[in-house]
Amino acid sequence: MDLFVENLTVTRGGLPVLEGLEFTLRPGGILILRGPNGSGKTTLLRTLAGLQPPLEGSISLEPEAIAYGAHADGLKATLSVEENLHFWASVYGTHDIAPAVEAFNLKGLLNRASQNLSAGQKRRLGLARLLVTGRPIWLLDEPTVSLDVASVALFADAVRAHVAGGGSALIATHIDMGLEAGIFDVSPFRADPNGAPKVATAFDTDFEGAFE
Amino acid sequence: MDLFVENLTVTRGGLPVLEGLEFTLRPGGILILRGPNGSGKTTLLRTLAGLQPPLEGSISLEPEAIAYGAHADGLKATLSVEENLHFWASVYGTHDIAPAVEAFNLKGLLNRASQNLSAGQKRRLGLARLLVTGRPIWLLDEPTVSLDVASVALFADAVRAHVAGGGSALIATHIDMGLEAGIFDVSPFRADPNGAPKVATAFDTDFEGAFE
Amino acid sequence: MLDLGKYAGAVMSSWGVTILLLVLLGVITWRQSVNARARLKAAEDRRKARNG
Amino acid sequence: MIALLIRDLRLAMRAGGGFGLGLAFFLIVTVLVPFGVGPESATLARIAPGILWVGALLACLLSLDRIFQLDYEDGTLDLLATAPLPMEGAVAVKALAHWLVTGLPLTLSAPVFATLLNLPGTGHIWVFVTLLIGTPALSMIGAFGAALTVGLKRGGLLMSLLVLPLYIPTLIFGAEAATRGTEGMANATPLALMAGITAGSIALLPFAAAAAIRVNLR
Amino acid sequence: MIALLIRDLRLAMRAGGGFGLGLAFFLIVTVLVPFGVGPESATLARIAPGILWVGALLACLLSLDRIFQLDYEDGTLDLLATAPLPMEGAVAVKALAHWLVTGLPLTLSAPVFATLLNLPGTGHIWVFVTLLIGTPALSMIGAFGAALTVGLKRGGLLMSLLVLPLYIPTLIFGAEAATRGTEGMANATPLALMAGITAGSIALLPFAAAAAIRVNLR
Amino acid sequence: MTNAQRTKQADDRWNWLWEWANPVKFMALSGKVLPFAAAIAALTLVPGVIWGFFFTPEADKFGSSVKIIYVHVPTAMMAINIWVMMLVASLIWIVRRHQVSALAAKAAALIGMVMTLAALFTGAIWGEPMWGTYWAWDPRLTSFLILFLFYLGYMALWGAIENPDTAADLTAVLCIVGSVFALLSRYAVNFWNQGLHQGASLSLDKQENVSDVYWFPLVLTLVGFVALFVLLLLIRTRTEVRLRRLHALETRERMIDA
Ligand code: HEM
Ligand SMILES: Nc1ncnc2c1ncn2[C@@H]1O[C@H](COP(=O)(O)OP(=O)(O)OP(=O)(O)O)[C@@H](O)[C@H]1O
Ligand SMILES: Nc1ncnc2c1ncn2[C@@H]1O[C@H](COP(=O)(O)OP(=O)(O)OP(=O)(O)O)[C@@H](O)[C@H]1O
Ligand SMILES: [Mg+2]
Ligand SMILES: [Mg+2]
Repeated sequence: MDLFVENLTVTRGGLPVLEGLEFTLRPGGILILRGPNGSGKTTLLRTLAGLQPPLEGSISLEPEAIAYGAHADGLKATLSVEENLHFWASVYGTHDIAPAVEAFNLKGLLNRASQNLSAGQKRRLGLARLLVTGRPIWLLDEPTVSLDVASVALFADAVRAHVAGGGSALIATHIDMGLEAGIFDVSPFRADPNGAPKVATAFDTDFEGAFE
Repeated sequence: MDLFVENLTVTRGGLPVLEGLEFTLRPGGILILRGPNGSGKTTLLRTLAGLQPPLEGSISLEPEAIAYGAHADGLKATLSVEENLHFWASVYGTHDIAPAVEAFNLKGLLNRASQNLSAGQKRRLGLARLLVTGRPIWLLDEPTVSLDVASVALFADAVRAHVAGGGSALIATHIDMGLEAGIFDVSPFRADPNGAPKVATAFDTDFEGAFE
Repeated sequence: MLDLGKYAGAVMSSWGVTILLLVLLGVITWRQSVNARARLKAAEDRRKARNG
Repeated sequence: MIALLIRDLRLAMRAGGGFGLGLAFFLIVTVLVPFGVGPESATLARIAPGILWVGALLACLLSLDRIFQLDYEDGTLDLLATAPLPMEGAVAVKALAHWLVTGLPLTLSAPVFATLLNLPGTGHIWVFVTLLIGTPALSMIGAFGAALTVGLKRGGLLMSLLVLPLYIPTLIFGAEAATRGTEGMANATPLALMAGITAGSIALLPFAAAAAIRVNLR
Repeated sequence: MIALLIRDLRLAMRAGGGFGLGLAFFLIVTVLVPFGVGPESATLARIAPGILWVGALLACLLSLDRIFQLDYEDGTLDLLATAPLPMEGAVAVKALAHWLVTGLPLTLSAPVFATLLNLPGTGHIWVFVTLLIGTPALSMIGAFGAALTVGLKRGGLLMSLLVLPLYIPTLIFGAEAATRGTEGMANATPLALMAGITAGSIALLPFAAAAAIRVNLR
Repeated sequence: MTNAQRTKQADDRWNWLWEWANPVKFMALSGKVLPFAAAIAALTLVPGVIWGFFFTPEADKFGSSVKIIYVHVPTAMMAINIWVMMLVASLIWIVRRHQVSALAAKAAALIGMVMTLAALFTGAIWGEPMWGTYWAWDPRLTSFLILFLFYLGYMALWGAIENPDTAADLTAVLCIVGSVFALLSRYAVNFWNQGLHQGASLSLDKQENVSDVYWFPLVLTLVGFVALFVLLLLIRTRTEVRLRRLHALETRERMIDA
């Protein structure tokens, strides 16, 4: 499944953050999203995942093809690793958690309550969730935060296996994970807060003179 | 005022994190605290600030000489910058906020509610609080998080002025701020979770045979 | 068997409730004890295994 | 859906999950009222159905912020919104879980607490029946209120204010049916009306609540 | 100290600060009870002082988690603990602020709500007087409960469970004094006892609450 | 003698006692005491209960319902005394920081709550034939209900806090403050309503010689309940010590894995 993004404008708090975005992500492809803090990467990913509507432009896919990995992992502190994974597996109708456990080396932790995991272990569990979704397109927001070097390698392997199987991934990150991937820098698309907006919101158009 | 730390053991969740710490901080001195994530820097600073008791060892100073700057800034979202600063000034019995406003370039923001500040501006306000405490020893936990280059320079200037006036500072940070400072790496003092603890807590001693 | 007259219901049910509660308490205490022993043993074994 | 239900119930049972706290609160309100109004059993018996209803309602109310707030804070709600589960279904299931954890225990224990308020025997039955029919509406309406305030910090009191007016019809019919039943009068009309409210809430409010959550996630 | 008081009051007045929400809750409880209990004015008048007291108590209770929780979450409490302000003083001041924002408005408005419950004229005065003497104890005891649970996520319901039993003596003496006063009987004893509880709470509980906060910050 | 010496000597005099508060020593000693406690409990409780149930006559006013006294009074007394024990243990924890003391208070709470519940239920069941109602807002009954609430809150607070030392401190403070308010409630409730319940003056032992017939088995069951409490308390405290050790080990494991 191809992901085509055309002339997309995303907003935060009612104001455009990124304007006129264009890119394509094909099966087997990896795209790394770059940009300084506050440039709008999270906003873009949330828009693609269908959590917020775009102001303008088109996204070729329904959110049904997408697995979204956010800053927060959505783990329940009092449930065990196994229970957490099983829950997401049944939500997505998959049910087999073994490959995910394998890929992120969670075997020894299966019965540990997730509140007793270290930050890195929690993150690994959060990423294992992606594998049980069974969805082709991964949208990941800084997936390697608080992972050590060995775990980053595990994650890179998982991404490689995923795209080798015909999936694709769009990853916002500040570090280099050693993946062969295209790079998409959002900085050129930043909306200029001083200039005239390319896309006008209702209270942003010609109010010039209206409030004299 | 000298800060002598001798044979200090600090704990987190009931277990020793750093053991046998020794260092001295004299007036006019700056000490940079280094160590990887989770090594116990925050724990050490909180112990020195008197927020938690040490398991063993001595700290030469009463907490009354110390100004503590934590991860969180303690700002009230609905109060303006000026109100926030004034509050802390009256708590510490100083009352003159002008130098702090000056040092961190907050003049133009005085009437802005702190919820409408950007992350970096918030941080500057949090650091300005240190100046209104009037206390000689600063304990700072990653003070430069989310500051841009210009603001880091402002902060470094403030620290230099503080120590030039006979104060001192202990700063946990991962970046280089260009200060002339001693470096204290906590890594060698990490408690070995596998080995026998140097200082035993009640449930941590040798229980061999107790639970047959 | 003992004839308790018109108070039979009251006597039997209050004794019954008390005994039931105490038995429950005993069972809970016992189960918690067994559980704690097992979990602690597992943890101590893990520790010994680590320390060689 | 079943997975979500099981998860919510499991979470409630685990330490700190809040199972039983609603019940404890109900008990305490029931105990407080006699301290306030005095111990005469005739007075207490008269106001007992009303007090039990108000107590059950408040206990429900105070546990509402657990429905979505924790899931919002730890990011689960974001992930659920992108999962192949209609948000309407998720809301309905979560309201059901809330009812099973709060409303049902309240209903089951109400006859015991009714004893504390010296309610006569027939009253026990009617309090039980009316609560059984009415508490699902309380959970569903509450879930709607919780959905409206899910993005707010410490939104609890505000949510109470939003939800309480919505609870009033259920309360009126429920307490009326219970009081009339206790006094041996006909109470089919208020019962039917309350059942109608419950059915209507369950049929329609999940859509409103799901819409509110989607807006709050944006 | 004064600075802390002014800050807390100012925060309460700002948008989202919660001033008035306690009052609104009080109003709603007072309105709900007639719906639950039925509208006969004789019954209502009898139970009015008790209901007003229970309502005031619940309104107090629901606003308690604002006393320390927000300061804990944004790090202010850490900084206050290292500031040259004894924690005991800070606790007392915050309890005072809570009373000014919640207890005092409740007291002032109670006579108005008493009218809704058909309480006769003398009753208005006694409800007012007893609430005036009693609500400071509610705020102080509540601050203690809030201090115990300040480290917990969503600890509100647990806090209610801890605080409500501690409220019982105040409630009994307060409601008793109000009822007796309304009926024209002597009520000096319960009034004196309630005043004693208020004085004792204010004198001693700040120490316990400060100790609890220090433990929670550890 | 200087003050320091005096404290030192006092310390020495009581050291033998405080040493048992060390978890390892406690486990060793309690392990040995356990069988004896079990034996004493069995030897007093079983005869006492059988005597009370089968071999006591009917009383004038009470009829055969007097037999309820053998479950009602012991549970009621234990309910109060266990709270007092928890208060003492909490004070010891706050003053001397002996871990076992805090854990013993935690272990006792569930027993106390069950005793309170049993006293409430048996009393209510007895009330129906005697006073014609299961429940009246009698001061003694009411203060028991309040005691139940205190147990509930105390246990809920233990359950809600993760760090065991924090939990021990906070529950101890709650127990101490709660005791004061429980006492206040007792007076408040007395003031608020006059009761139906038997006063201690009516206690059966003070009446003529018949009362001995009830009194001896009652004393035996009372002793039996105390022994049962000690037994359960030892088992539960041992469990809590184990769980506390387990917590320490698991925290350590987490530090290793991190
Ligand atoms: C839920 C209801 C009841 C509760 C909570 C309750 C509670 C208590 C308590 C706390 C004691 C004191 C134990 C002590 O410290 O010596 C006690 C003793 C006693 N109760 Fe009850 N009671 C209840 C109902 C009844 C009823 C209905 C009767 C019978 C009419 C009754 C008869 C007695 C007797 C004979 C004693 C022993 C008095 C003495 O020797 O001091 N109780 N009860
Ligand atoms: N709740 C909010 N309301 C209004 N504006 C917001 C809100 N959250 C973020 N913003 C603003 O929206 C812009 C884009 O934020 P976004 O989180 O998308 O950035 P990002 O590229 O993901 O940054 P980072 O690398 O720090 O994660 C920022 O300028 C930020 O200040
Ligand atoms: N609430 C807690 N309970 C138990 N252990 C904790 C808790 N918080 C942190 N820890 C553990 O204590 C250790 C020290 O943490 P600390 O926050 O002092 O590290 P740090 O050096 O400040 O790290 P960072 O650079 O990430 O701020 C870590 O191993 C951490 O896992
Ligand atoms: Mg981001
Ligand atoms: Mg840190």
